[in-house]
Amino acid sequence: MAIVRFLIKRIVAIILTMSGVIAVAYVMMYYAPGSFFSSSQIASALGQLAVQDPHAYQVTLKMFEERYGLDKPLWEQVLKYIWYSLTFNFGNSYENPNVSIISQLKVALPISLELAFGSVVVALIIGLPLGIIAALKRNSWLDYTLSTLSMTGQAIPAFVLAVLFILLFGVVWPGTLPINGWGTFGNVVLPVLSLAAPNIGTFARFVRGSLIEVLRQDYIRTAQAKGVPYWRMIFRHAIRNSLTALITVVGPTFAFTVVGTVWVEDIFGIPGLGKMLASAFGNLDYPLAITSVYLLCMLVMVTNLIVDLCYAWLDPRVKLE
Amino acid sequence: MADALLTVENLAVEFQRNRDRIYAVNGVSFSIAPGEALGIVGESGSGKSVTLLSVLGLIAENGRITSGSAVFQGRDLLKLRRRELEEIRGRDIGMIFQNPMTSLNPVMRVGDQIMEVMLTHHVASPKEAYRRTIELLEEMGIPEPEVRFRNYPHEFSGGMRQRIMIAIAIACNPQLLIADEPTTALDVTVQMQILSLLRDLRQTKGMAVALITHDFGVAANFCDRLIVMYAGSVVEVASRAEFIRRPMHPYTLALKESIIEVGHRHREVRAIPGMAPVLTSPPNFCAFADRCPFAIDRCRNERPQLRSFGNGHGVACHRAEEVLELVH
Amino acid sequence: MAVVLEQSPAVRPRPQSRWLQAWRRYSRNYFAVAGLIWVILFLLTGIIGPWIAPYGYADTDFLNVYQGPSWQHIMGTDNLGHDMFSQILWSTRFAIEIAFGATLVSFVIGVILGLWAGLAGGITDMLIMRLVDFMYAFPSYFLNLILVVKFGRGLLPILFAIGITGWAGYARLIRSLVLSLRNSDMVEAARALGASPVHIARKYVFPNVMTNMVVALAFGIPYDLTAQAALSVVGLGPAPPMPSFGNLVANANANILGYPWLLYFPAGIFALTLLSFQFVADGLQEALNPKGGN
Amino acid sequence: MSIEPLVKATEVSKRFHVQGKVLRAVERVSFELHPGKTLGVVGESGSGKSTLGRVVLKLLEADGGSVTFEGTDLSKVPRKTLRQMRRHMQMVFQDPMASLNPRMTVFDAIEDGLKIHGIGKSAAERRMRVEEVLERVGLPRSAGVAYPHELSGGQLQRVGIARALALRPKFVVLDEPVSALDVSIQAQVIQLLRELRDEMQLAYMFISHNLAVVEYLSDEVLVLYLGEVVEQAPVEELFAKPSHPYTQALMRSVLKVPTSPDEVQDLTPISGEIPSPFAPPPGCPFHPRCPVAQEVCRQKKPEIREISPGHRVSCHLA
Repeated sequence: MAIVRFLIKRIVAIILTMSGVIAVAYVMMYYAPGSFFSSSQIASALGQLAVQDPHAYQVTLKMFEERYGLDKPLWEQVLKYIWYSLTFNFGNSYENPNVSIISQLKVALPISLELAFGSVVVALIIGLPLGIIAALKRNSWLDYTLSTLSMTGQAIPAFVLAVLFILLFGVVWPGTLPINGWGTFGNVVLPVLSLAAPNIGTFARFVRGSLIEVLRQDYIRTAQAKGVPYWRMIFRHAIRNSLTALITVVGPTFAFTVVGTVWVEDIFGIPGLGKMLASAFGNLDYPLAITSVYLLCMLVMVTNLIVDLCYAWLDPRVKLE
Repeated sequence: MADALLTVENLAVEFQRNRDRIYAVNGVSFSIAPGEALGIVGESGSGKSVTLLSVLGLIAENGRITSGSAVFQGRDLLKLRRRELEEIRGRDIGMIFQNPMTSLNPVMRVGDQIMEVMLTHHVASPKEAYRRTIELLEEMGIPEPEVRFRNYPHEFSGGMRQRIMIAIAIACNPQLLIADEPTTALDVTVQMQILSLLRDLRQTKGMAVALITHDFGVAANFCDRLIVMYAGSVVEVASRAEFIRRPMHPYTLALKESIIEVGHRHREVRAIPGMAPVLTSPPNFCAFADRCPFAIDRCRNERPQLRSFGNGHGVACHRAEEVLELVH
Repeated sequence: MAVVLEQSPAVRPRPQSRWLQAWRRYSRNYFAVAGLIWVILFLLTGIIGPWIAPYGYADTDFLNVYQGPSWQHIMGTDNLGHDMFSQILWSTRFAIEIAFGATLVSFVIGVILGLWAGLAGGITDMLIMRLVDFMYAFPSYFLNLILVVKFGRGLLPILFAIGITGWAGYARLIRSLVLSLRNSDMVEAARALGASPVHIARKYVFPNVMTNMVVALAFGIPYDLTAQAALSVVGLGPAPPMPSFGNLVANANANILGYPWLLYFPAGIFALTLLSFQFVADGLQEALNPKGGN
Repeated sequence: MSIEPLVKATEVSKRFHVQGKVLRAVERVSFELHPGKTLGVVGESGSGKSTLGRVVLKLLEADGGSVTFEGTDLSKVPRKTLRQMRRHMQMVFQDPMASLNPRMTVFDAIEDGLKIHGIGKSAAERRMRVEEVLERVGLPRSAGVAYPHELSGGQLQRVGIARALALRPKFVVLDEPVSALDVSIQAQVIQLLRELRDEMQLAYMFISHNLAVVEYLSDEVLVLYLGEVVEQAPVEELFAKPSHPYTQALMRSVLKVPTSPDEVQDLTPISGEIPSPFAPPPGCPFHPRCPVAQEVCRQKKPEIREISPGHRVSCHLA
């Protein structure tokens, strides 16, 4: 079966790439200056210890290094991390040594995925019709307005929008929508909208472009020559063909949006993955940082795989290679 | 002609290109009789495709029909609303196009594309449509129709795709088939296959065919009657016999002279100097005058009208009589 | 004469250069022109800003913290009494340095690797393209974070962190352009003429790739501006007291409920700048795209 | 002829490897070409005729056989020398628009060849030469300032011809030079090509799917089918006595404008289409479409043989 062979090939490629990503990330963090102790919040506490009891300080450091295997040769550490990651056993973080990273992830990851997924869905629901209308009314004032709006959405980063929302709903209309925290439906609205706005622009512009391109194709004229009614022609022949190409944009956008949750979660005080990861980097918490890189990288690759599968399924000309 | 299937009268079409207005079709009149094979011949830019596409409302957005009528079965197609025109397209008038490689929807099974036209016009139930599609594929000479029904266009050769286009065009048994350069993109051996298939269909179904082509050889061997177009105007209309025996318009004559054919090796080929114009103002002159050896001042100042010379032979040339005398 | 005999070149005036034609197309797009004006203003501000700034970026005025806009501080002051107007002027300077610097770094790496992959083909191409895939999969933002945390929050580290993570797109673009040109009739015709590879690259490939490069660069700059601001939001922008739009927005966010004007000016100017760059890039794309010509 | 041919191809083959499959684009083609003569190459799409033209000019590397130009084996020539030799062997392409640099004026495009080969001592001398060749191909001197997109198809093809001829080559490969042009323009260009050939004693390899123009211009004709020569003969002989069923089918497929009513042709097609070049049929590649095919055609591949002096056919039954 072609598809089985394709999947095996791709999964092997994913594993190899993931190993490479982890190795690169780890080596970079290892060799570059700075460490957990110089940057974390406990640095000052440790500094005091070093002054008061140098011996105890050394013992503490050594215990810490042994505990996390930092005393081993670099290649061994790298291999260990690769193995850990591929078996989804990420160990514990430095910052929070009593809670496994996995259990932290179980709370945080769904929140971020929910935000990203929600925003992509919202962006599709709004962006698709906008793009279609712009394409069908191309070069009209409506098209210019929609296109300019889309471009505006695309250009303004989610975090700027998030701050603007906070201003709006915190200062101008306080109390209408919650601007901080997580748990209720209200908490979802603003972060999802901030994340969705750039995606709305991206989708609308892409759909407009590809639909205009499709409408120029000969087979559209064939459909018209067959007497297929206008709207059926638009939906059955034109939109179907332009959406096939949209898949290749939705996938990467989703992955990108997951990364984008980092800022938005920070701003809205949402206990998602992004917040957790940002602090991991800030503190040079290797296990947590590696895990985050690993997860996002994995997300990108799996999304790409799904995109390729969908594309091959939707477009009979595409062969899984 | 009272019994004509389609009568186009004084049709004019303009296109807007950047700041220029292009006069693509300028007062074209002709008719097609039931069952007739009419060839519309001309070089690129002569308006031959635009003429028929505009009648069916299929020209690009920057095009506009500025005058004329196109009466098909007692109704002026140019006055119909979109919905009414859609009912006629595909059901009463079928169309095939130049490039079979791009004229089929790439993500739809070919069988579904054939069925769609029958279902759109409610001429068959889905079950009947399927049966009929298989029949059509068979008729088109496509082996294993049940299997091929489920294939996508990219799995067919150019010739096969053109056969599928024909199947779509004739699925509802239209009275008129418009074939816009149907063989230009195909190899000569395949061209012969497609033309003979079209001829057979014409004979068995009594369908009229309007064949748009730049190839005089194709038109003269396939069609009963020919229309020669130049710069958006009909310059000559003639039956095949008349066209062969007594071509009259200087453009037709020059073009026939300039075609290189097998056996011309030892003959001088007389190319027409210059090239066909793109009209950016309405032609109140003869558009061929600048390339015409017979041109006089009148040709540059007055537009020649199509005049009848008997046997349905019409020529739009001020000096047709003199040309006739000089040449024949 | 009424007939236009597909105007013979004999009577045609010397045609305009393609750049002039592109400019004419560009100038018809009002948004692009407006964007260009803003971008030029932004660049000028970046150049002369530090000289016209009424205060230094590190100057604090603890007696006047959280001031609303006034004649003394036309855009107000923040929690440490920094003059917002001066902060914005300095931010502009840093934003330009980082965005142009980082884009240049990405661009140079991307062009070299893309050209190399496209021209060499075979195993080299394969390896470089795997590297490109790798860069695409690696969340570049996190690579930025690692690099910035490790090398510090100065101007150059940030510039390079953004620069070396952003080259994959350029490499992929250049490679595909080179490949499509390599197989084009035009290059084959040049080969048939007897042109050497260097000659082909210089006179046939480069001029046809250049417009695409210009457009890619134009889109790259707002992207890198965003990337830089994004680092600030999670506290990894330029180290204080150095101001940046990201820092200003992040700082404003922390004080938003009481002092919203801290947000108006930096966020507004930053958003407008990004939008302007986007309009410029979009306008360039349409103006330089050969399809737009005919 | 005893004199040395200008171009000589011996058993030239070219294969492409596409996704693990082998495509035999050109199989063992041989010919000789003398100055002032034209070799016509006829075939339908996928017959390998364009590939043959490129292999002969060594724009593509041959996989087998050899091509010599003025006695020099092109496969043994170092790249730099080959580039210098290109001055003498030029090419005109099917799509003149695609083969010209959209960012170079007509003048620059033609002058570029002169610059590459160091022809003309000064800019003024090159200018003179460019203008001379422009006029020779029927374009006004002032056409030099135009960009390709400002010209019509016929004018562009004249530019393509001018570019090749500015170098005063001895051999020109013409790859479907008129098939993209309108009928009335085709005749102009063909006539120009014939005049130039006779004037400059050029050797042409004229590639086309159009039998009529091939007959008009050629001295010898190669008929290709799926990369193989099915028939090769002097032009008059070939058109008088086409001996391969494929050649016959091709000739029957040409629709002429009748000069009298009884000349109207009956539309009798041959069956089938050109098979995929990736999977050519066993035996004679034409047998699935051949009206006279017999058992031997299905089993055994025919060898090309001479049936009369200079007339070679690859058919068991010829």
